[in-house]
Amino acid sequence: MNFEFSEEQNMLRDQAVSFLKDKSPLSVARKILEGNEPYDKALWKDITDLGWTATTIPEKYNGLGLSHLELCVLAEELGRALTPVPFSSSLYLATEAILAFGTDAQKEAWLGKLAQGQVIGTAAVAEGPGEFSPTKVGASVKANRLSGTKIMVPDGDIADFAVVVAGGDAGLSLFLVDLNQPGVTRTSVATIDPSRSHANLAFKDAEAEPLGKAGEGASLLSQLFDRAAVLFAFEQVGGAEAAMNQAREYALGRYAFGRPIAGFQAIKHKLARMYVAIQLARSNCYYGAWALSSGAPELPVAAATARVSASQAYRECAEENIQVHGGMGFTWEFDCHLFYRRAKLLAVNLGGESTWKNRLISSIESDRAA
Amino acid sequence: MNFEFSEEQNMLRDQAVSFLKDKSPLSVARKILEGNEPYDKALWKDITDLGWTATTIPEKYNGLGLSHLELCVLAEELGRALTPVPFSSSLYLATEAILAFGTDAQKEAWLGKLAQGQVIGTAAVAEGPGEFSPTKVGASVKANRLSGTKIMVPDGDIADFAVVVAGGDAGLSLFLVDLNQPGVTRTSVATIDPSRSHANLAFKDAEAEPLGKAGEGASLLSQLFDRAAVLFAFEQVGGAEAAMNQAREYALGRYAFGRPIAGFQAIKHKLARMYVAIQLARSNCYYGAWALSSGAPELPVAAATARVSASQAYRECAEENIQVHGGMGFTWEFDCHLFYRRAKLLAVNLGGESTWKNRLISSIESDRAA
Amino acid sequence: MDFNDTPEEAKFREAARAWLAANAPKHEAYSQEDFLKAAKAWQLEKYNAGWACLRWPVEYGGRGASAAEAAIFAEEEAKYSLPTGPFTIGQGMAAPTLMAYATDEQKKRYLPKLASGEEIWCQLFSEPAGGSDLAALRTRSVRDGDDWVINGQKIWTSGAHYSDFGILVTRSDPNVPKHKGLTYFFLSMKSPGVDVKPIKQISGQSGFNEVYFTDVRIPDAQRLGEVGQGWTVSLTTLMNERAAIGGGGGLGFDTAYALAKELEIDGKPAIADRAVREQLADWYCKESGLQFTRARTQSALSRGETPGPENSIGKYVGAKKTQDIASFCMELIGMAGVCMDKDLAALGGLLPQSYLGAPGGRIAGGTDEIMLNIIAERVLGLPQDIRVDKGIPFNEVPTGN
Amino acid sequence: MDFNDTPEEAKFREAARAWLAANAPKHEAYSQEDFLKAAKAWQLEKYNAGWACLRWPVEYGGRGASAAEAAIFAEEEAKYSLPTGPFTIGQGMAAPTLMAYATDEQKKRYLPKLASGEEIWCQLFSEPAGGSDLAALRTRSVRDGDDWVINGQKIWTSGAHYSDFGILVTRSDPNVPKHKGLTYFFLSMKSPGVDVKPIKQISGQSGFNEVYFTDVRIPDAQRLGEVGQGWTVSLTTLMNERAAIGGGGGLGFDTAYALAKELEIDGKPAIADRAVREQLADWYCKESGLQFTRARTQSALSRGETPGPENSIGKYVGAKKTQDIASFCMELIGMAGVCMDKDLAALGGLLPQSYLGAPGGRIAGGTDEIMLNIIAERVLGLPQDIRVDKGIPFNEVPTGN
Repeated sequence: MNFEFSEEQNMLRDQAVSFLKDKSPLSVARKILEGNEPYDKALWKDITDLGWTATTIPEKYNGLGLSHLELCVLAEELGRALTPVPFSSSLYLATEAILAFGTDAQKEAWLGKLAQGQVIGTAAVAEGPGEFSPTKVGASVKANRLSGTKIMVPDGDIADFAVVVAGGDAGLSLFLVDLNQPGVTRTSVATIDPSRSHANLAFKDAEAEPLGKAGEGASLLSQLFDRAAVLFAFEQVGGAEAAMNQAREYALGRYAFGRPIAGFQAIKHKLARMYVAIQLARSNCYYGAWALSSGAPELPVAAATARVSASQAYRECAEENIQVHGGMGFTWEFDCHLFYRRAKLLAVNLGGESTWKNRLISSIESDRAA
Repeated sequence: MNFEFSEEQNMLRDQAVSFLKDKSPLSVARKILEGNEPYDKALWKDITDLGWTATTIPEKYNGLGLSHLELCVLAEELGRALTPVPFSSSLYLATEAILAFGTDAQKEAWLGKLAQGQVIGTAAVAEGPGEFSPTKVGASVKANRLSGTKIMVPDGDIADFAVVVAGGDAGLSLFLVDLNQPGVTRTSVATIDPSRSHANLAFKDAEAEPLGKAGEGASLLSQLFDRAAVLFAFEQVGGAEAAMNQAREYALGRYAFGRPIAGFQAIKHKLARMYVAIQLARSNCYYGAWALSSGAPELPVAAATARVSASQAYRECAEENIQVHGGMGFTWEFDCHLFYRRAKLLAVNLGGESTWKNRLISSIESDRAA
Repeated sequence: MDFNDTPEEAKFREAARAWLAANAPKHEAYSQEDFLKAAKAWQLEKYNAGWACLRWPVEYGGRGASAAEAAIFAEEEAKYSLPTGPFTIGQGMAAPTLMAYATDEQKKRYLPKLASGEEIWCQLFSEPAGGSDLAALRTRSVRDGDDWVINGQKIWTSGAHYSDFGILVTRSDPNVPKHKGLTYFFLSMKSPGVDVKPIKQISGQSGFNEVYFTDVRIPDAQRLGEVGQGWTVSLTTLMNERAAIGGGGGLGFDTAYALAKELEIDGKPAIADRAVREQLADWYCKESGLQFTRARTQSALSRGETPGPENSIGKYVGAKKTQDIASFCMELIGMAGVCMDKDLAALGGLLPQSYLGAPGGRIAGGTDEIMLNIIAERVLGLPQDIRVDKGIPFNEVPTGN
Repeated sequence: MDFNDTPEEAKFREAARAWLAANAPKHEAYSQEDFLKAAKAWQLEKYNAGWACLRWPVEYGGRGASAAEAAIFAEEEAKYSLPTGPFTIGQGMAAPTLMAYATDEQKKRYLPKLASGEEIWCQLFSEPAGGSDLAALRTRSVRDGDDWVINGQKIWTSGAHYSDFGILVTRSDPNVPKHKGLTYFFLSMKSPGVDVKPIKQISGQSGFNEVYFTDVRIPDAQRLGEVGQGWTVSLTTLMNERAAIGGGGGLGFDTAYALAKELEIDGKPAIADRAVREQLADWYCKESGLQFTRARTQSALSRGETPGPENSIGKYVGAKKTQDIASFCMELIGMAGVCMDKDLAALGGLLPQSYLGAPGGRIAGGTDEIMLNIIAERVLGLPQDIRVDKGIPFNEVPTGN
């Protein structure tokens, strides 16, 4: 029984922590939040230079050939630092999709470039409000030409290609679409978290190439989201813990009635409850990491469990962090809102808590029926 | 604007409080809980002598002809005292049904006796586990003869007659059934709250008389439950407040670390949250009382609102009252469990929180569609 | 128990209604400057017609009306979307304090202009180091001849940038325990040395200000109450704050209900989903509970009673509910729920905007935790928190700095 | 990161499994007396085969095994429903204290019989006036020649009625502050003047006792630690209590899931109702989170680390979850959910029975509030609550009586 990260993985974490402490303090996330740049380009270059984008890509495609456990470590630390780069879109969504469903030729074409950060990928799924429904996808591909619209695509304004869910001849399918072609129009969209950029995409007869088995779009997307959910859950736990630590530090330093507010039971217990939520989420994340990295059939249950508890923990920690800060907490000047915004963005980006709770019970039902 | 009980109604409350303090301290509820008697007969006689059972019955049937507001006042105080008598069954269910749906002859036959406590009535609805569904009623009446079973009938072991939901020639209907006839078999059933008695009833060709319009059983039952819900909600609020007061008293008198535990924020805030829950429930109850007594079309919404928040408040207060008491709270000897048991019984007796939340939204939907 | 007015109340309501129908300006979307102008115009109109500050004595610009009448007018006025915000603090908090502590001349000079809206007042109490510990304020006042000299900083001052006057609590003696060394003044916000800076909130809005005092001089004649009695005077002001805090406002059931009717889950209307229904029902019950709690308070007012600290439940329940509804609705919409582009977003971005505003609601005017303390101590009579700073000279109380 | 044993651990697990398969008695429903007999028999069998108290030195009846090995055996043993409860306190709490403070002779006399199950021990710490304030105990010990004379009352003593010995903390000096005047002993439960009375709980069960001491004599030789050092000795005992408290047990997801599959709402299986599904998912995530938190603790044990106070989350999360699940399931069943007739009730009345037992789970061994304090202070390093009794002689601390 060894249910912790290995020594090597913890060394990688230490390196990540010290790199991010230096290069990605919260002021970097704030700079993107307040400015007009969609992401921090210099930081992204450093990150690709470090090889983080190559983590799970096999060596034959110029990757590092490491396991998903290493990627989970990085995800947690990037989540903690709120690092404003397209890491999640390019790795958890695009790279994962190609690794899992791509042909040899597609891997050859994209993985090397992804590993070296020469291209940025993403996934384009939602078309309108409401829970995603495979039966309501309007985008469609005929004769390898995609038309339709996708909204709120993460990093959609900067990505070079996207994994797109669209109707095909054989039914709902996934497609790889180069976003730097004439048939693609991008419109940047402001969200609750401007430290991460989003765009609506309009496709008009854009070239599209099938990814994975035609007609299996719903199932492939579900598999992709399970994989991404584990990785995002680590980002969420990292962020939740950072928010809790921020609250703890403030409460220890802030005095009222002659003593640190951290000594009042209302604050003590609030922080303890945050800690409990994070522990539950972290443990579920480890289970998810194990399932993802070992290719275990438990992945759907593990991913949903990690996702739900990580979303809950981040929400609680981000909201209550502000509450612990009192008046200062809701000023623009203090950093509390950076976590508050990111928590909400991450909570909806793969479908909300309700959606994932339902996926969890559905997975349990099919496991137990089998 | 006068959204409080009137002076006369508050005088009635004062009388009720002082009567119940004298005749129905918690030791009386405990006596029934621990003993073999289904209810406190002497106390029931006192209550009928006081005329409480006659409250809303018109004067021409030997009732007092008071409004439902007076009945709400009594319900709250009886709920507070956990008085172990068949008041709710006989008044909120049986009397209400006859008042609302009975023919002149039926009123003539029953109301006078109900007013004077010569008979005890109840209602028999559930037949098995799960939310009540009008399409799944097995009991049926043919040629005025009822056959089938009803479970968990409140005061079913002592009641003289019951309002029974059963299939009839015209579909689901309500019937009045004398329980002191050969075709009725009663089996007492132990519940989580033995201070109130329950029985399963088996009917075999028992005489049954239609109550209200034939075939309208589902709608009549729903109306009856709306009325009963307001009255039970007052019982619940009374109980919740008594539980909170018990917790408050204990917390003020119990010392730890050299001071009353009521001074620790964890306990202070727990008590404050109980107070908040009770205030919300009480205000909703007043709205329900107004709707019930004035025959307002808002009754379904008001009843559901009162019911949901009263169930929530009582649950929180009953559970956290024990928690405030610490180890003593879960001993048989302390009275905390009397409220804990009653809270749960009342929370399920007309359908649980989930059922009433759905009724509430359904009522809002039809109001707003109209 | 009924919702109807007494005959007298009904008559008063009828008069208020008729006057409002004839005179209330139609709702417009104001720019920030227009808003203030419109607010002053409306206040003046009310004043001239005898509908301003109804409970005040006639000599100070009021009407000498009962609490119930004032409540009725407020209810009727609330049916229009009128610009009344800028006067809430001056009329609701500064005025009662002036009435209790100012000289007759001062009352005659200031109160009618407060009533007519000609002059706007703000409240200068909170400080960065204070927070929930309001009395821990540090802004110094030092006597110098007939004047006092003020140095320090206030924070969370609504409307400071457009106010003419302010009420101010200062520390005149740091060598005595916290509550004993305070002195209370009012001053012109145009005084030299007063510097107002807006505070940008999470939501991007700036409803509050920081106010800096550098050698600001206040005549001793503008002192309210005795030297060292500032805390007692503050309590008069604060008592009136509580009455002014409502429980409503913010995103509510209706928005969530409308969205649930419109959106789909699993190919069916979201409103058919029982998880959605139960969540909605929960909020409905809370809103309804608060609404009828206000009705009960109203009844108490009608009977001439003063509403007490039990009104803290409105803010406590309401603020968290707004946050939860905003969060829930965004999740119901999915990714598009976090969109903040006015033209693209559902409800013009109201949901994320409300979610960003909600933390302020849970904090400003007293945090959730302070509300629970108030209920616990002042309604339920539970012991106060242990005060380690009790009896200690203010400048010896640990501050962590 | 994997769930597999190291090769050595796998070998050990194999041996444990094989021995258990060959020797573990089949599960039966025991009467109360049979249960104790069966428990002693099983303990003796383990002892004789070298599977008892694995981490203890061989000379005291153990096997000198590692923490990981002990955990593996416990895991494998838990797959059978074996009667091990009566020994938890003696082996888990009394024994470590004896090892730290008893004489060599005492260790040789008592530990092997603790390991073999021949003698059962209980713990006499809590008192009616103590509760969460454990050190506020009042049971007096007065030195008299070679003996001490004990008078007072203990409460919440599990197994007192069948125990042979007990560990006991007493107040030997009420004139010094709370933690300084305590002295720790062990004694025979057969000593004259010891009187055991069962406590009836809400659930009707009597797992705990009150123990009264009337002029009970204990030889000074049975003192553990110095006079006045009882609190320090107690900490050794209590440190081991925490490790013994699990987080599992009680009604869980599986029961609620099975019910939701079986029951109907609105003519459809309850499991199809999204409100039910979301509620179930929430509990699943909690249980899964606790399960894998235990796995992480296990890993730490494997690495030779000592699990710390972070284990308090198991009890904190688990106990309330049990209460909530019981409540929810009763409502799902409706009126029949509160039925407690064994023959008529769903699941034989398990749900109301669990609901009645749940408050004990949230209190015994430290209330929810104490668990949060432990996490806040000992994991997060937040300040302790203000102690108004600090440094005050015990008999001058306010008690409210």
